[in-house]
Amino acid sequence: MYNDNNAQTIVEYIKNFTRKNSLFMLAYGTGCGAIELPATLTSRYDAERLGVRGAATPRQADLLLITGYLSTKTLKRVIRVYEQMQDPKYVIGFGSCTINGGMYWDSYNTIKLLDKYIPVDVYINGCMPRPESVIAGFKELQRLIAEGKADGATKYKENLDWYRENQKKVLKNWPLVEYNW
Amino acid sequence: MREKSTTIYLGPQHPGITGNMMVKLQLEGDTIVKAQTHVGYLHRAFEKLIERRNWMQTTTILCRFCVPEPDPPEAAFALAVEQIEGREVPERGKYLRSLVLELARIQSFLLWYAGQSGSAGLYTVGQWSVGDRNYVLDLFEELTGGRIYHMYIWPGGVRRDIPVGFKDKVLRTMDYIEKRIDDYDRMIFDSAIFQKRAQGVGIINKEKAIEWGVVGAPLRGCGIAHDVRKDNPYDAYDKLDFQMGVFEGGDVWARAKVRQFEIRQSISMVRQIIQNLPAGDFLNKMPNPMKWTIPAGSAYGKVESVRGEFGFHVVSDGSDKPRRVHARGPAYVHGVSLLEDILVGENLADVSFIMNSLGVCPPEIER
Amino acid sequence: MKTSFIKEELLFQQLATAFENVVIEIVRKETVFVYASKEFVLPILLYAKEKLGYNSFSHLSCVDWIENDEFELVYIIWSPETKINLFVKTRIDRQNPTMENTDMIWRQINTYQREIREMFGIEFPGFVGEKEFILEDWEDVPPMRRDFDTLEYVNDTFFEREGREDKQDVRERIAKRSGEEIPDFAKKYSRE
Amino acid sequence: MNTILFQLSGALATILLAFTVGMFYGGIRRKIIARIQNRVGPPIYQNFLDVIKLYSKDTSIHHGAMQHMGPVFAITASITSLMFIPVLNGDGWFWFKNLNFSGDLIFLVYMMVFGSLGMALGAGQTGNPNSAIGVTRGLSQMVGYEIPFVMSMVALMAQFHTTSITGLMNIQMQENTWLMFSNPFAFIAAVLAMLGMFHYSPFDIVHAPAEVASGPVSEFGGKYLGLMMSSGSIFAFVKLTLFVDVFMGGAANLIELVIKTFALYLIPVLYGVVSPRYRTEQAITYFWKWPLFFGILAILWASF
Repeated sequence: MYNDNNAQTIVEYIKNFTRKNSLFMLAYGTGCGAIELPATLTSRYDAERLGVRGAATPRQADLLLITGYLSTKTLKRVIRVYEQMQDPKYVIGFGSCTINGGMYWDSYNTIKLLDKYIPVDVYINGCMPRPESVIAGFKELQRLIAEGKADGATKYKENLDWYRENQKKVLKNWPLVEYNW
Repeated sequence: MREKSTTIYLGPQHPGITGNMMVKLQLEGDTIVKAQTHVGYLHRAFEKLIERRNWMQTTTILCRFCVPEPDPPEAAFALAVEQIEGREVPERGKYLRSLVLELARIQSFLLWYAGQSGSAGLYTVGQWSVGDRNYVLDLFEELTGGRIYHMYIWPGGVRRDIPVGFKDKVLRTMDYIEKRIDDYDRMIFDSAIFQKRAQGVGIINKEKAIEWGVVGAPLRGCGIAHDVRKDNPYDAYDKLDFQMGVFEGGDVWARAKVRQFEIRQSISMVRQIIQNLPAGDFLNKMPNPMKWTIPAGSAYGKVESVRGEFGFHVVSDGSDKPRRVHARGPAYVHGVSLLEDILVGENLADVSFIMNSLGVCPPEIER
Repeated sequence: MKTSFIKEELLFQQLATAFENVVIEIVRKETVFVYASKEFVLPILLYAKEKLGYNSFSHLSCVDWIENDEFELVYIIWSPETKINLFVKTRIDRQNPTMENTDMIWRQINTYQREIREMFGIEFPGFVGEKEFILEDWEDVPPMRRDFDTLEYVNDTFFEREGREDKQDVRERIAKRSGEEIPDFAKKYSRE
Repeated sequence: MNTILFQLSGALATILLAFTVGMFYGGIRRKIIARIQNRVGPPIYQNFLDVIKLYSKDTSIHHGAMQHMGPVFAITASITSLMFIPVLNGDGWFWFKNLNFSGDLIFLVYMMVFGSLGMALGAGQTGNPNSAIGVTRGLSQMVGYEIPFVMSMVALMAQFHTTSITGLMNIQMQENTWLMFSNPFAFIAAVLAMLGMFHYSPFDIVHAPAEVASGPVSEFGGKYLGLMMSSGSIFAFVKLTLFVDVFMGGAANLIELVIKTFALYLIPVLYGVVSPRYRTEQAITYFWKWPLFFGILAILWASF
């Protein structure tokens, strides 16, 4: 009964359980959606009861929130930050502008489609999403983690060339450093 | 012995930075010898987009100029357009505008409480005030339909009238907020540690304030009485009774005192507006919004936001689209060159503290 | 009711006596425009600041009049005594745009000039400031010029989510799905 | 042979106890803070989830040997000091005796510094300026609080002519009193120094997020951070138990120990919730004012 397979399943289960209940969110407000994050983390909505808390540096973080539109200048920093994070790591795209450009569909300085540049696990729509929908997004991410489906980081490793190609199309004159995992 | 100097990039990913920007600091020990701001991480090319939208469609973009306080840009733009067009605003519309602007000011002050105390390490006040800010946002939600972005102020008035029972709700919320800010003040202003940290830090003297064009609470914290609401009254502010908070010193403490004084003024103003709200129309009917053209001309509309004067330079060439719209937020002055200047000689521990007290808000610098 | 422009008239007189080659226009209450050629801008600003008490600088902005092949620079200054917004407007050539550096009068002009240099490509000789302000690695036409087409740039550079490229009116599809009629007032604003 | 096995299992049990208690205290602290801030807060076992998750994370950062050694130094220091602390007094549970027969106050005072020094070496290797500044701040602040702490300990040693913790505990049992009443000034000085030791607000400038990201641990993620958290929990237990042993007569059983340590733990927690953060030099000035004064008083009290 207690063969290796079962033991592994149990270990996997424990890993996923702790991962889903302890999400360290990187404190990086990339766009205007960051204004709803204080509200999400404070008394009325209190995301800390779900185990979501802030982390100061990318090394410690599991969760990267792209809070809204990404200008190309920020995209560089986001890619670098994302690559500095340690596996397993998750990305939540926050707001309509990460999904399809939103109201900035004709702006020359914002990217329109986030998942061409970094893998996204969960999208939250709305401009801007209310704290309730942010929490719903966290819940959805937790469900994916529990089922072992939040595998954006693996996707990124496997298709690194494709991602790099897309990134280079926007970021000219910018040496993309070697990604070591 | 020569001290070794360190370079620290405060941002763009840094918990201490107020928004998505970067300050490159050169340190000797804990003292800053050179500071350089880098902005542009939030550039969305609003001004370019506005040139491609017609006059009515600009409203969705305008509120996004400044995220923590989205109403002053709308009001400033509306004022500029009304100046060009010569359009009158009904009395009730003026009062409702002032109501929204003051409520926005109150919620922004609450956010400031969180930033100022959080950057000093006192997270409890921040948690309280941001939590209580939700009650003000609830009012917005009921009045305009949106929590953060309202798109409520239109050229010619406001978008809709107040719902039934709204007045009572506003008064009740104001009573609650007034009771709560006493608690915050006891935690912040009575704390010996906060006093020690805030006094004598980030000093702007009077001459520097004029030379650099400082506006808003930082200017009043230098002892210069200037407030757009008093100097060039717009909307209903010439009929409301309020005072400017003017304090001497020019340091973080004086700026904090100004804000502590003004949030109470705002609450009293909201009460006055609710009591004296005139009856009548709230919006001057405008032509078909899709065919709305504005005569050629230019104007500068300015309002007082929490951080200072927020101005819009609007140029129309007579077509259905704006020719050029240029915004000037208070952070445009405070956040770039002034910050570089006053950070020199300060302690690394105070950078975030000073930035919060100046109200540096990157979205309105780069737009 | 006719508005009286007493303090505006006074400013008009003061400026007209001090400068000959400028056009002054009282536009509306508390707003006065001064049209000057570009070498007069610095003297006017200095005069207004030192003699007339216009010590608060509000705004510097640039308008692209591509049909006249000109850039218009607008300096807006304000006086705490008279409360008048004084607009100093000047037009410069669009082909080789240069403008005098004015950041020694008010230090905040520094920021405005950095932005205008980047967004319109106007040079300010003698002006020291970081080259890059908002943009990074920008190789195209300065983006705020009218001849820069942002939509074309977007189509060249960025990806679009599928299903959005047609930018069609989706209201009919939504109406069909929900089984409701499109109300008449909504049909009026149809995109055709 | 049996004694070694016995001692090893005893040591493991002590570590497990310290880890569990420290972790739960951390969880309760988060809960208390959340309640004061009008929130529900995370469950009190949240810190366990965090630590297990951190241990299960990948680590792919290499900055050199010292970076790997830093967290190890920290946890070594915590466990070593734990081994020399008598957990229970008198004929309390014999499992937790460990090495406390030689539990020497002077040795412990030095051992408690060792972890910070190791951490400083590790953080220095990462090359992150935030870490370097955080470490500098931490060491300067340590100079601040170590002096009143050492003075209060010296006062006790002088007063009772022993440097052994067990000796101090025995004196308290024989005289049926607590040292916090025998030498109140030493207790006050030590408690004020303890505020600094815990690195909670107002003395959290070492890892102040608004200034230096998270200070020394900026570059430590995953397993390193897990080690740091475990070490921190064990160390919290060490500090609290030491204070209980020295000033509050130790504890006869585990329940008494938990009650006493928790009461002591509430002081830094509650003080931290309502205080802004001191700057480094302000913190040092603070420690060299009242705590130092009480330390001197304690020594005078002991000598006369």
